[in-house]
Amino acid sequence: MAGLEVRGLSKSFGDTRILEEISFDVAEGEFCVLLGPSGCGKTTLLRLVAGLEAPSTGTISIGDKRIDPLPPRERDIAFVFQSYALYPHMNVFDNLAFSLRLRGFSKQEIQSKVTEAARLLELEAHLERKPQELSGGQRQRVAVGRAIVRRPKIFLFDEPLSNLDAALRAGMRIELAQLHRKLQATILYVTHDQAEAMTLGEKIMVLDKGKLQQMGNPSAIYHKPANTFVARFVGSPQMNLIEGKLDDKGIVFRAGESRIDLSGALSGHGADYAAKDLTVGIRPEDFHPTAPDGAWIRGEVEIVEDLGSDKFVHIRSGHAKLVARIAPDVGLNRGEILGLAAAPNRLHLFSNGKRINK
Amino acid sequence: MKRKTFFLFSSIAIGCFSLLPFLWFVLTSWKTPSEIEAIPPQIIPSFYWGFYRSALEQYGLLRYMGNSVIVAGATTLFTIAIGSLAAYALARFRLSWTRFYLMLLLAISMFPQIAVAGPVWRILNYLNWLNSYHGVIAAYITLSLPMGIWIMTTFFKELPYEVEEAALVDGCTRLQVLWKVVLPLAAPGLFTAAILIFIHAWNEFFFALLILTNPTLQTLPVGIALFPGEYTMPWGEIAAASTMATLPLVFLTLLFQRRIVRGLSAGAVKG
Amino acid sequence: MKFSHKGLLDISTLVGFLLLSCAAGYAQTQVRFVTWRADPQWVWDQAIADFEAQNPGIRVVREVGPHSSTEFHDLLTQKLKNRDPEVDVFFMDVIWPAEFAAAGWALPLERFFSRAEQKEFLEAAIQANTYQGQIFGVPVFIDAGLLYYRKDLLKKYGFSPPRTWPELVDQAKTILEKEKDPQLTGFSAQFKQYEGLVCNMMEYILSNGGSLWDEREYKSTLNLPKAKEAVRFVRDRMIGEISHRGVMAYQEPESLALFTQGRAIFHRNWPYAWEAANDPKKSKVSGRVGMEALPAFPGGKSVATLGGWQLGISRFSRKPDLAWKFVASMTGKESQRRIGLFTSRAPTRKQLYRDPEILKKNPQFESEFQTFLRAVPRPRTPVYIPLSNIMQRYFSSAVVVPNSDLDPLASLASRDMDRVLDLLREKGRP
Amino acid sequence: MSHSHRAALQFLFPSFLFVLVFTLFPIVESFRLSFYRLILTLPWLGQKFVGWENYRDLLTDPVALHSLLTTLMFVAVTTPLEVLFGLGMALVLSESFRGRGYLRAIVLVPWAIPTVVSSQMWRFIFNDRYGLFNFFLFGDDTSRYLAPLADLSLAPIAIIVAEIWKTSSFAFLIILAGLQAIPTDLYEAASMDGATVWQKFRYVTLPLLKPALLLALLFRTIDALRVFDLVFVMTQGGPADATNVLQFYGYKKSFAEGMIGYGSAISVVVFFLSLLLSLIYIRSMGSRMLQTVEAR
Repeated sequence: MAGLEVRGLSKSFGDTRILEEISFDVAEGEFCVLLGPSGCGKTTLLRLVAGLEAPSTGTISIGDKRIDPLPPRERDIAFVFQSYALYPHMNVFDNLAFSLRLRGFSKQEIQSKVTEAARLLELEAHLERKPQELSGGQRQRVAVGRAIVRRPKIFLFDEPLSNLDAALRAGMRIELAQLHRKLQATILYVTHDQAEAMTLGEKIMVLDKGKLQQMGNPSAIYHKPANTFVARFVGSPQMNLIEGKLDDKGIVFRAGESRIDLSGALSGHGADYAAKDLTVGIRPEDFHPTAPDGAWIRGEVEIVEDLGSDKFVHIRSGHAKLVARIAPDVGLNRGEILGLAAAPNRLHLFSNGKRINK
Repeated sequence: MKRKTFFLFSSIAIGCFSLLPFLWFVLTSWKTPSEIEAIPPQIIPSFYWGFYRSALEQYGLLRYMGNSVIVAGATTLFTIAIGSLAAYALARFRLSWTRFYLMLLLAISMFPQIAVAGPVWRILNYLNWLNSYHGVIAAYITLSLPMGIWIMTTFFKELPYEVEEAALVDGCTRLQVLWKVVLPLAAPGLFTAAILIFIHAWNEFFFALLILTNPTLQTLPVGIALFPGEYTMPWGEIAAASTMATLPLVFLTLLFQRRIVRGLSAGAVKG
Repeated sequence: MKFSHKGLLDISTLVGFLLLSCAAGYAQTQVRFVTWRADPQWVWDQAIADFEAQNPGIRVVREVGPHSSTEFHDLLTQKLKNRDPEVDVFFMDVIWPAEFAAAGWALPLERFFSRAEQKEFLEAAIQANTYQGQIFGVPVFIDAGLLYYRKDLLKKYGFSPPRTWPELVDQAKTILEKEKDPQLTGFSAQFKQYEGLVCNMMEYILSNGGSLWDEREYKSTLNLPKAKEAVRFVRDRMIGEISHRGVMAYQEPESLALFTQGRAIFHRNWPYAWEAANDPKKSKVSGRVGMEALPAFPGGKSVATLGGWQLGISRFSRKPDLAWKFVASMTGKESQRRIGLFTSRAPTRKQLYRDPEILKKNPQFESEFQTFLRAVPRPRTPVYIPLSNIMQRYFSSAVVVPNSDLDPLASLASRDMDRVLDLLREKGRP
Repeated sequence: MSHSHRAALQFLFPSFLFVLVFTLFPIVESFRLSFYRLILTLPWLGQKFVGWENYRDLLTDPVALHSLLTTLMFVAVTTPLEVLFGLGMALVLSESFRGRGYLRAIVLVPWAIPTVVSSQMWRFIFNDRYGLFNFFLFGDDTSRYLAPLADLSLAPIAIIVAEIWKTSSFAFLIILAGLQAIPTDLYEAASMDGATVWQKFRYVTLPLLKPALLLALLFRTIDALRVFDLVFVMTQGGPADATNVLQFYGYKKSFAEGMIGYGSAISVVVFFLSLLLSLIYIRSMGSRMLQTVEAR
């Protein structure tokens, strides 16, 4: 087994640039998630790695070997498609055995490898069935099974859970995580679901508009988003982003009626951004209610969402709409005026979309 | 109900229009020689089988049928083989010139045979392929390729592409993808194309007339067209032979009506 | 590049297999004979069996072509254009020897077929096989236009067989008037647009002292008064007054059927019709049929178009001597006798018309003989087919429309014919 | 050359070989030969370059002009009628009633019959003595029997009837497929809006069916231009050339008379005529058709 190394990868269709200068590594045995909204180019990136598309520029290597000139069959990778792409005319066993047969494995080897994969994925009872006789979850397992029988160098997953219903998706997520642990496989996994990315990924790459926005472990992505895109994309409900201006002294941030003291967050760099436009980000769970007087932000309660475990308050402050998580036992009514504040180290500051605080 | 009677009436009219003329010919095949020439015509035949016997024995109908089966069968087989290669490429590679090729195929499918007949004849002559099965089969493959390719391309395009990509990643070459994944999946489409190509080749007359002058190699349409002799007009034998030549086709049509409708309209009217 | 050729290889193997299975092997000493299916079959089988018995080790392979002159012509000329060495001997319609000779497809037979031997055959038939002074075929049987009529009806009204065309029309009109049978028509012949139309029309034109074209000047003569007069007569009187309009779509079988069903008083056809018309199984008028030479126009001479089939030898044959042996056997006295006795065809050897056994079986030969002696072949030229097509077109349009103006049609046809005939003048080749 | 170019080339090559050898090359060759005088039965005249002479002759050849006219007339009469018949049949057979499947199959029978067979069949039906046609029109009154194939004005009609019978079912097929592609909720919506049967046909069916009708019309036009079997079997071009069509005339010139140069000129004219039609066709329908078959 070996890791994946991508350098300067670009892809255009005609005049449309799909991917621009992407470089990254996936270490051996690492579970790497490629996260991004639909249309960001993440599936294209996966297909480039698989060899289903040819890159415009850049190189792809596994270990020390360049694979980008090779046709897919010579790259030793497995691909799990969003639609599963099972062979409809073959039963489960044949679906699993297909790639092994193409590679000329003996009958016994195929039998033992397929049985092993089927056991691992609890498919033994369905080996004789055709794909259309299986449930969505079972098909998904077969698709995964087809990838693992071969023990390829790299596994590529293209939103494999997106066609499952919510309950099944959560279950499969855990199973995939366990599978990864058992197989110690190198995985590149594409999803637009940030929850999936956070639970599965050892490393997350956030992609938008064909560009790599941020790369790091889940905690770094969540707690230190590199730009407003990542900040907004990761986390649910979304991070509150408040646009405003820093005062001449570089201490107080104003946006409408809100006044936020950034001296703690900027820790001395305030002067660099004095009198400039800034964006302040605060995650809903980082707000804490205070008395309306002297609060950073004051707003009128519009909707209270009670999810049982959590309570989210949507407030309007001037033109800005904000969301805050409050303790489930706090009672609030529509129209009430609420004051909010947050710890300085929980603030995310962005200038021109880029993070400026540590 | 007015509407209901209207539909009943028009259905009967359509049925009669389509079936009666041919039925008349079928009835003719069972008439005796004097019944055929009866004036005014006699409708109900006395179910005389003599014309079938003489069509088979004297006019060599079986030989014509055998030739037609060989020619139409081989044409179908080769057109599907060659055409499916092309159709797969056309369905999966979007290149500027593949588009042009599709249009070229469409255009040449419309040329009357006479536009190419002379030189085709000379090419076959040069190859010494006149009066041979392979000569007429080669001409027929050319005739049926455009239609076959268009129909198969339509069917191929409807297949889920990801399954083919999965096969590529699983270790198939393009040709293996075609052979092991696309063709089994497109089997219904191939079958439809095959029926249409077969019927087309079974019925073709112009090139058969040109290429097959040797009666031991001639196909049914040529045989039937040339049944009349210098001093004879064997209507009974012609009717008998026509009935037997048409039966397989009517059978195919009745059996695969849906597929034929779908195949002929493939790509044509959708969208 | 890496690309598996395995699949393609399978396909090409299959192609190869098919091609191989199509190519049949041929044995060595064969005479290949391109013929059509003649009735009755056994006469020909016997002739071939005789030849094979006399020449041990040699096998005659028959390739049976379509039984229609035009289609048979296409089959044969394709083989000959192809210089197909597999063809040794072939049947020729009477109008082809010139074409085959000029194109260099037929072998001149001088060294086999002596003048003395030629004298044994009917002159008209020999003449038809002669082109540029050389002979290219041996006639097997002869055809000539004859007039068939209903003996009973003519007798009933006290007519003797007509000598002139107007007489025929008048007789027919009288009979039709008196018989009052709506099913009955006066005359049945072949007026469809095909080669037979030329044969029919030639008989009228020549018996009026006209001609189709001048073979010396290479000029069409169809627009001369005599020719036009004959055509007009056919249109206005033969068809206009005494025939069913359907004759314009009739070839031999349909026109004969009309006669044998008792629905026509007069009928023009070839000798074969005699037997068919007198066969009680096929004919309602059997025993009531008379036969005569065709009428002429007043002051003209009766003309019968010569038809019939010949045997020729391919110039591309690898064994012309053997081929000649076969031709000689097929046209020998024994074979010719069998033709005279057992087919409804007329033999070409003159002496058979004095053979008592044959005359006993076919008494009509005696009267036919005079017609055969005088029968006129259609002009011999390598461009006969295009000329014939022009004439067919002209005759058909001339007779189909009742009141058309003949002059422009005739001059148009003449112009087209002259264009074709002009080709013969080129390069000093007559 | 990119990978996909190469792969596409390899897959297309076998079919292209056939197209090249048996279609493209022959067209070029016909074009070349049309500038020569080459007569098979007069070999000593050789192959002589004559420039545009064959084409000039063609322009003054009344038979060629007449057969061109006959062909165009044949196309102009048969195709609209076939489409009309096809439309009628498709409208009836798109309703659901018992036995519809059988009736649809029956309608396809004429389409499946070899043209040669249907030609012999109609030749028999139009027989002047014992044909069904006369019996149908005049019953026992044989004195009124017509000879359609011997009549200057009836013979073309006979050919047209035979053609319409044989090919209306093809138009039916195309139009039926078009009808089935119209979503039924449109009719339901039109009913809610208070449309009558006629209004539904006029404002829903007809506009949405236009592509299918156009397609059927064009397909039939192109096919009717190729008419040969019917003429060969039924009339051999007669009487008086009333049914002589271009394809039959070209066949006669090239293959019966051996006039290769002149025959080639006819081929070229026929080629350009059909090319013109197919270009019109491709312009009006091509991109629509491409969409349904082209690569993703």
